[in-house]
Amino acid sequence: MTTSLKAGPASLTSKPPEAPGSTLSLHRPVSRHDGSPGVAPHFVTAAFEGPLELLLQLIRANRVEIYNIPIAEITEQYLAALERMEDLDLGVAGEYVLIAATLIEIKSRMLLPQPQLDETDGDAEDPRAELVARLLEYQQFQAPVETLRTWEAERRAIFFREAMDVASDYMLPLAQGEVEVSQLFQALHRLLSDAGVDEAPVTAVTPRKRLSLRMKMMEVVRRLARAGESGVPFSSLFELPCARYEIVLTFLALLELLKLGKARATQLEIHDEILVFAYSRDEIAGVR
Amino acid sequence: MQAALEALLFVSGEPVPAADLARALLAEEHIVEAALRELQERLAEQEGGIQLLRIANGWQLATRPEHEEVIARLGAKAASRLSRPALETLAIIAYRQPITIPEIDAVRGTSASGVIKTLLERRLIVEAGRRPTPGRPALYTTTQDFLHYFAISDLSELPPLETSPTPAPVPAEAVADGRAAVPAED
Amino acid sequence: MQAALEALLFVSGEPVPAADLARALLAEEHIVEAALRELQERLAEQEGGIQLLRIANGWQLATRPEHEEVIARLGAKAASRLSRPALETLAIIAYRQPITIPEIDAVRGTSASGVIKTLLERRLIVEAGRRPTPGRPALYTTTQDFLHYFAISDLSELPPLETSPTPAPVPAEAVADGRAAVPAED
Repeated sequence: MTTSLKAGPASLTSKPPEAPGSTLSLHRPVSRHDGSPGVAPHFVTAAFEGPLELLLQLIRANRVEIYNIPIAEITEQYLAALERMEDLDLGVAGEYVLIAATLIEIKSRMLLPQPQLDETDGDAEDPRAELVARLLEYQQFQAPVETLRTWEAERRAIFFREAMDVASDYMLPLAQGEVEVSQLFQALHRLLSDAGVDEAPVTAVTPRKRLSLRMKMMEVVRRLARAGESGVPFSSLFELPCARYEIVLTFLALLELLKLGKARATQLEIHDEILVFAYSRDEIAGVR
Repeated sequence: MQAALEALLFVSGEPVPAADLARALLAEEHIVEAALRELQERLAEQEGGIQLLRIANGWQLATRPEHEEVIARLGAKAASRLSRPALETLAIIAYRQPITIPEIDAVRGTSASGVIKTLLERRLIVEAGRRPTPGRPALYTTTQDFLHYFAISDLSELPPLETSPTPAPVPAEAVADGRAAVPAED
Repeated sequence: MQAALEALLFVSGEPVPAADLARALLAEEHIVEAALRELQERLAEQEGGIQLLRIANGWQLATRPEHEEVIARLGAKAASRLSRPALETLAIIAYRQPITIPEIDAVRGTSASGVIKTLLERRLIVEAGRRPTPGRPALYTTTQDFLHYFAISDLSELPPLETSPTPAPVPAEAVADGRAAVPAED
């Protein structure tokens, strides 16, 4: 950005104040204090980040407390910064004018003789209080911004790798209706309702799911093998709560294992728990 | 277990929660957590090319920062840095989420809508419902990608805000001081 | 040099020729070759999760074979999630169906054909006729499985789009048609 400034007074008349409550106009001439430390061009840069940022920078540059803003001084510097933005043809957005109007209003209220102190009267408040509260609220995010900036820089120094494609070797379509499934279906229904899933999709989901079915089958076979003679209760094959997809996948894996004769299921009574057994430990390797 | 963990983390291109690793390893989560910490230490001591980070609610391998330059020379691309208004908006969302655009604007004193678009595109924030007030303004929250972008594990790592988050009423003494100071002005 | 090599190989997902590594390291190729062999030995002795392979005229880090099973178990979970491009493409199809690949590409600004293949394989979308325009491009719609995957009962449950970008919003009948086309799935 160029730092050369046009000479001569500029005015903000092209941007009328937008504050509806303000009776003050920005036509009010602003005395230029050339060389004043508060209006160096770098505040114009700061101003791009918003009117509150500009105000905070002016307050910092003047080494004054937010709680105790020398309002006349700051107002003057603020308006001068806005003028320079205009001079540089940067345009001054409405929100800057809004804060300018607020500043001017506060300044004029502070110049007025203080009304008689009356505790029932709202006028007892410092005219700057609201602006101070806003500045404080805004300011508290400045430290986190610096933290984020540091983290961003640190993070940019490290690199991650893309996921490797490990999902290529499973396509195991299940032919529909080849296995007698009615009892298992009931069990699945129970399971789905336990998982808080509506029952409708069960039939619709069964045909041909194939994602990572082989892996699920390996997992189930391994569990069955570990359980040995005692078998695995059907419902404990599912770790609830889990995604419907997991349930369906496990279910399909079991169906496929039954079909391939690598597992068998028994049930004594119609509503009893189904027990699932591995047919043989030697079969584990055969799944792949 | 450490070796298997390293292999698992190597193939996955995103942070993996310890629970997922435990499931893959058929091991208990606290054992996996301990092994992860050991692996993290081993890699740190070794000062090799990679490190193990706790990031975005999971664990992920990454290069060590001292290799940045070399990697950049190989042609790794990095996303552009966030502007200050973007960082500021992001900070406000991070601390106040879920939050609406008008609420963000009120804090910043300037319009955030352009910045919001950038943050949404970069998936650092998402829309998460709407406030049930007139106009039903959209609510925004930070994402997993936000955590990942700043390489932190969760939001609790953000530094505490220094002053109270709600617009603090100006302390009585300050107001009094302020008034006392008035005559000193021009 | 070994550490930097490890970092370089870590970030690149494909075999890297020694010459490229040498360029990134500003070192001579025979020195890099020697360092690569040392790294290879170190990784082998360490019996960690990864190994250094010399393949296709390049060098690449890979997991050691003994971890295959564990990785497969983790992969089972990862595979059940859709990648971001896949989700994006799916969202476009869901809201704009029936839609052709060129139309999807136009919205995303990048080629969707690889992603389309994945979505077809996972039966989240199906081909449903062709557009009667030159080239007769295939039209895609979402399926029943799509609804299940997202646990919604019909397309009307998709959250409404906020703005209406260039392609006109799908008229209700078109959506209905799209749904009607689903039973065509084998």
